[in-house]
Amino acid sequence: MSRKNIGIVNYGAGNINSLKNTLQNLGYKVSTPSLDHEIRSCDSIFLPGVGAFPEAMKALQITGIDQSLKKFYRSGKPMIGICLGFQLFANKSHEIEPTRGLSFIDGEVIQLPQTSFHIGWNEVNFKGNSKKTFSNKNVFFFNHSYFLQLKSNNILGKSSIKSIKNFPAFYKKENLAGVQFHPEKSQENGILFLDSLLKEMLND
Amino acid sequence: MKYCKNCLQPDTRPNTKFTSSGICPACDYFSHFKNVDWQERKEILFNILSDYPKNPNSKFDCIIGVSGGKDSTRQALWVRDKLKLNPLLACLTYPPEQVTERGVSNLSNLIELGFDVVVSAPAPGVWQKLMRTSFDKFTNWARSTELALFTSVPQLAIDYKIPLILWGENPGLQVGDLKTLGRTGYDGNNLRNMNTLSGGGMAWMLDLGIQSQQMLPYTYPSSAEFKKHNLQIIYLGWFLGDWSNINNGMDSVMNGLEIRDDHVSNTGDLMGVSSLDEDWVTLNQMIKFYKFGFGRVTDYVNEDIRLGRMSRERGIYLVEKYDESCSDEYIKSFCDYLGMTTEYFWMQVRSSVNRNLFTVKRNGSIQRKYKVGFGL
Amino acid sequence: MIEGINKLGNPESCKICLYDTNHPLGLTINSDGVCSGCQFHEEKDNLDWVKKLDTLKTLTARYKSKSKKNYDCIIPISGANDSYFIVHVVKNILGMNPLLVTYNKYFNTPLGIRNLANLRIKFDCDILIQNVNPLSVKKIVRNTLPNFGSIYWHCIAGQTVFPVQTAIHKQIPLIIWGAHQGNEQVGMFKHEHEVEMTRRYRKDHDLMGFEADDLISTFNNLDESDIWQYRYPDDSDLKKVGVRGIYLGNYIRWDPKAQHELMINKYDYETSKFSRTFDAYDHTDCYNFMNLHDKLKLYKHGYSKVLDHATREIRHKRISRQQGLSIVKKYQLQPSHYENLFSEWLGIDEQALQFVLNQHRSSLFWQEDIPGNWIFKKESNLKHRSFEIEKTFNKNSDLNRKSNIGYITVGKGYP
Amino acid sequence: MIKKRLIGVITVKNSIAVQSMEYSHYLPIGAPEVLIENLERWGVDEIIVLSIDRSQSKLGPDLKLISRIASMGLTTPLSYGGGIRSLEDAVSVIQSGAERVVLDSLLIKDLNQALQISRVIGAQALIASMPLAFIKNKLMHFDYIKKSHLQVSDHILDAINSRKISEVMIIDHKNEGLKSSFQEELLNHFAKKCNLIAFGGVSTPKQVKKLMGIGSIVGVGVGNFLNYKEHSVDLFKGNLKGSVLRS
Repeated sequence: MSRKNIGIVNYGAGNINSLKNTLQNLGYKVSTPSLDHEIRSCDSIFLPGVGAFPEAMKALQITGIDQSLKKFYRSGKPMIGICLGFQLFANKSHEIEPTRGLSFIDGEVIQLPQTSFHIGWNEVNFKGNSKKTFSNKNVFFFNHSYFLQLKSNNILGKSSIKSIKNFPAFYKKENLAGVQFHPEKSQENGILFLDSLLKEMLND
Repeated sequence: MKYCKNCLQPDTRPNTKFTSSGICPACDYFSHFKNVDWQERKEILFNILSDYPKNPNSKFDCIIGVSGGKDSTRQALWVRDKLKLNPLLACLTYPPEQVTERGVSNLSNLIELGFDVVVSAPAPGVWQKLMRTSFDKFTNWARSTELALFTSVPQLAIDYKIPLILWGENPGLQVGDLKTLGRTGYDGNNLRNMNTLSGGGMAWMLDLGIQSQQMLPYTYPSSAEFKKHNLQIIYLGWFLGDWSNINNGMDSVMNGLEIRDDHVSNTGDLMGVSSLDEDWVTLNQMIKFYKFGFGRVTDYVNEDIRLGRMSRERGIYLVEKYDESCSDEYIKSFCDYLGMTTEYFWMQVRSSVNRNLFTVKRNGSIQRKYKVGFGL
Repeated sequence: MIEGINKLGNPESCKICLYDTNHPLGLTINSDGVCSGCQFHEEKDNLDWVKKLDTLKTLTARYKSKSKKNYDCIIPISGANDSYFIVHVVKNILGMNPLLVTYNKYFNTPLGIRNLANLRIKFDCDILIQNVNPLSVKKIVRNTLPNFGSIYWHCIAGQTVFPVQTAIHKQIPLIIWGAHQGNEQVGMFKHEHEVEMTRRYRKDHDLMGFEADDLISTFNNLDESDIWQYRYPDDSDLKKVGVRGIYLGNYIRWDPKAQHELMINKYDYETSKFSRTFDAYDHTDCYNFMNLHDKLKLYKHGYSKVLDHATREIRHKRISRQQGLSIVKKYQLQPSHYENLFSEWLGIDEQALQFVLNQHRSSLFWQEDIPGNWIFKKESNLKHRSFEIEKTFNKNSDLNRKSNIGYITVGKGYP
Repeated sequence: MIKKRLIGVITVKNSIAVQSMEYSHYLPIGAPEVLIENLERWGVDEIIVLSIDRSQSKLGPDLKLISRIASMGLTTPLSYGGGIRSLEDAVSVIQSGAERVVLDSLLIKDLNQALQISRVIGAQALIASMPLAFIKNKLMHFDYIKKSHLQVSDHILDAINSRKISEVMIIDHKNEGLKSSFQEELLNHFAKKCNLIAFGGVSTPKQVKKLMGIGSIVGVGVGNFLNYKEHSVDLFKGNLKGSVLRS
C-alpha cells in the first residue's frame, strides 16, 4: 500500500522542519502545501503554529488557506493542529486583540491565569483508548501562554499547572484532532503519540 | 589386554567397554551405520536449529569451536553454506612459541573464507608453566591446554549470548569414550565428563600458586551456568554420515587447508592431516602409546578398517612399524620450550610406561610384551 | 568534520607549532597566538604528576575484581602505538590483571605481528582478538574509500568498539586507553577535565561523523549484515555494566618518544624506518598507516603524519619550529609504498586506485593544471636538510623483518 | 506537575562547537550536529545553541546550522541565540527549526525590536540571555561585544516583569567554564515570579540539585561540563530524575 501523504500547512508561522522529519521517520510522505489544490490532495493535514494568534489568522486569510482548511475539514479527512495550530481551530481568541478563528471547535482561546507561561515538560492525563497507549506518567513538551477553553467531552487529555488545573491538552472529534503540546519535540513519548494518533485517524 | 575383534582397538582406553562379542564401542556404533536414515537425521537437525531460541540482537545463529584444522574448516563451511546459518567461530590458539606457521596460515585461510572469528589466547607464561606441571604430574602436557581449548567455546557462547554450540565428533561414539554419551547421539552437554575434562580437573592447577584471575581461560562453565544461559552443544558428526579424518581432510584441502609434509615416521600421522597447528601433540600420542598400548596410527588405522578401506593385517603392519613414532627434533623443541633436558623427558616417559604392556630395557629402550592385534 | 570547518580559505597558524585552524579535529588560537594543542602541552610542564598518579591509582583500585573471578580491566591494544607502555603502566604500576583486546585490521606487517606476540609473552596476558569476516570488511572499504576517502574507517571503528562490546560481554566496566588524541593533537580538553571515552567523540572525530548505520544508504550495496558488528552498544547495556573508558594521558605526563624508548629497552619492542616520517615507533604494525592512509591524509587535509610527529617534537622542545618545517618539507611528499598490496587485497586494479584517490584531493590544498598534473599549494620552498633528531630514533628492525612481504591475517610472530 | 529542565548549552564559534571559559578562552570540541544528536540520545530536556561570533561579524543567525540540525529529525526542544538583529531574523530562526529564540546583544542594542519580536512570535518563544557579574559588589550587565559592563537596564527588567519575555538565562560570565562556581546571588536581583535559567560554572550534580530547589529556577544550563563523561546528563540529573526532572 503506497505511503500516505501528509501535508504540513506552510503559512509562514510555524516550525515545519522538525515536524517534517519526524513524520518522514515514521514512514509517511510529507509535503508542505500552501496552495488550495496542494492541500486538497493530501491524505491528512497538520496545522503547526508558533507565535501569536492574530498574526497567524491574518496569514491564513491573506493566502486563502483558511478556506482550503475549511473545505478540507468538511471533506472528513483527518486534520491535526499543534499548539497554536490547535488554538486556530477555535471560534475566537483573545490573544493581543479579539480575533475570529476557523471555528471548527466551539471554544475560545484565553490567557493562562496570572499571565503565567506553560513552558517545559508536563504530564498529560489521558482519557479513553489513548489511556492504554500512554500511562499518565508520560510527559510532553509544552510552550504556550494561552489555551483553548472549551466545554466538550471530546477532550481526551488534560494537563495542569499551578494557576489552572485540567485544561485541554488533547482534543479529538471524528476527523479533527488538536494538541496543546509539541509531540514532534517530546522525544520518544512524542513519536509514540504521533505514530498511534496517525494510525488511528488514517486507520492504517 | 584384549583387542577388538574387528579393529585394532585394545580395551585399555579409559571409559571404554567392549560388547560381549568382543567388539569395541566404536566398531559397534559403526556397525549400525548402514541402516541410518541420514535424511531423517538432517530433519532432526533442522528442527533443533529452527526452534532453538536465538539472541534477537545478534546476527549469529550459533557458535563453532575451531582451530583452523580439517574438522573445523569442514564444519564451518557446511554449517554456513549447507545449513545457511551464520556461525561465530571461536578459536583458542596456541601461544606464539608453540603455534606453527602452517597453523596460523590455516586459521588465516578460514577467516579469508569469509568467517567471523573470535580468537582467544591465554597468557603464554601461565600456559607454559601449566604445561610443564601437567607433564611432570601426568606425563601428559595437554591436561591444561585441552581444558582451555574446551573452555573457550562455552565461555564465548555465554559472553556473546549465542546458546547453540556446534561441535565436531562425539568422543563417545567415534572413539569409545562412553561417558560423553548424552541423551541422544547428538547431545553434547555431557562433554564435561570427557576424559580430558573429567570434572573440571582444576585442583592440581590451583595448588601451583597461580591466582584464580590467571586461571580464567581454564575455568570450564558449570552445569548451572550451562542451564542459566540455556547452552546446548550439538555434535555435527552425528549428522554427517561421511565424517572421518580422510573425508574432512580432503574437503578442507579443497578449501585451502595446508597439511603436514613430514613423514609418518616423525609424527605417527599417516596422511599428515592432523595437528597442523603445532608439533608436540605427536609426543603425547607416543606417550599414550606407552601408557595404553595404542597411539595415533592405531586411531587412524581403526577408522580405515571400520570404513573397509584397510585390512586388519595391513593395520597391524602399520601399527607395529609406526605407532610409537616421534621425531627427536620435536622432542628437542618441546624440551627447550619447557626448559628441561631430553634425559629428564625420557626418564619421565619411562616412569609412566605401562609395565603390563611393555618392558623397559636397561639401555632405556621400550619393548612391547604383547602382539599387536592379538594382545597379551 | 563538516565542511563548515574546512571552508576557511585563510586559516590562522599557531606561532609555536605547525598546526592551523584547518585542523580536522578543530583548533583554537588564543590572544597570544598559541594554539589549544600547545597550551595542553604547556600544562604538562607545570602539573603535579605525583598527585595525578595517586588519583589514577585510587580511581583504578576501585575496579579491581573483588571475586577474582574476572579481569580487573580491559586494555585495547594493537601491538604498536602506545600498547606496550599502557600494559606496562596497568600491570606494573597499577598492579591490575587486564584482558587485552584487539581488532584485526588485516593490513598487518610481520613486524606488527611480532611486536604483538612479543607483548603477549613479555607481559603474560590473556588476549581476545576479533576478526570480522573479510568479505564485509572489504565491502565497507569499497564504500568508505570512494565516499569519504578513508581506507581506515573499519580499523578505527573496530578498534574503538570491540573493547566496549567486550566490556559488556564479560561485564568488565573499566577500559584503559593511552592518550586522548583530541588532547595530544589539538588540546581539546585540559588535563584537569579528566575527559573519558564517549560515543560522541568516536562518531565525530574517530569515524568522521559516520557511525556504522550511517554507512548504509539506499544507493550503496551495504546492509546490516556487513556493519552490525561495528555498532556501539546500547545505552542500557553500557549503564547496566557501568562501562567507563579512561585515558592514562590525563594522569601521566605523556611523551610517546621517551615511552617507546623505555619499551625498547625493557621489553624488546622492535621498530622500523619509514619513508614518509622520521618517527620509527608509532606505526610498526600497518602497511598502510604511514603510506596509502597518510597519502590520503595529505590529499584531504593538506598535511601528512610527519607534521603531527614534528609538532609533537616541537612541543616537547626537542626541535625548533624552523627545524620542524624543514623536516616536514623533507618527508611530506615522499612516495607511499605497498599500495600494490592494498589493491591486491581489495581486488582492484592498481592503476585505477590512483583515480579514486585523486577524487579526494581538497581544492584548498591541491590544484590540477594540465589534467593529471597536481600542484600542492602548501609546497614550501625550504631547503630540506637532515637533523640530529632523526638519528635519535632507534631503528632496530624493519616492517617485513626480512620475511616475505604481504598482509598477514593471523601470524606466529615468534621468534 | 511541570518539570524543571536540565538544558544542554552548546557554544558555537566559527562553525565548530567549543568549550568557552570566562567568555574569553575557547577549546575546540567538534561538530555541533553530532553534539546535539548525542544530547538527545542522553535525554537532555532542552538544547540551547549559542553562536557567539555571529553578532560581531554581522552575519545574522546561523540559519544553515539550525536547518541542518532540524533535518536530523531532532525531537528535543531547541532554542537558538546568536546574531538575531530583527523580527525577520527571529521568524526565520523559528522557521528553520528552533522552538525559541535567545536574545542577548539585541536587548542592549535595540530593546524595542526585541519587544516587537515578542509580540509577533509570542513571549513564550523568547529567552533573554543576560551575562551578569558583581563589580564592586554591584550587579552589572556585561555587553560581550563591547566587552564592557553596564548598569542593569530597568527597561529590560520591566520587559521581563511585564511578561513580555518568558524566561531569563542568567549567565555568570566570570565563572563560565570554571568548576562549581555559579554565584546564586546573581538570581536575587530578579522578582520571585520570574522564570530563571542558571548557566555558567555549573559543574556538579550537587549544584544542579541546589539550584533546582530555588523557586524561580525553571532550568539549569550546563555547557562545557557535559563533555567530559559518557551519559553526563544522567550524572547531572542524579536522583532528581522522575521527581523534579522528568524520568
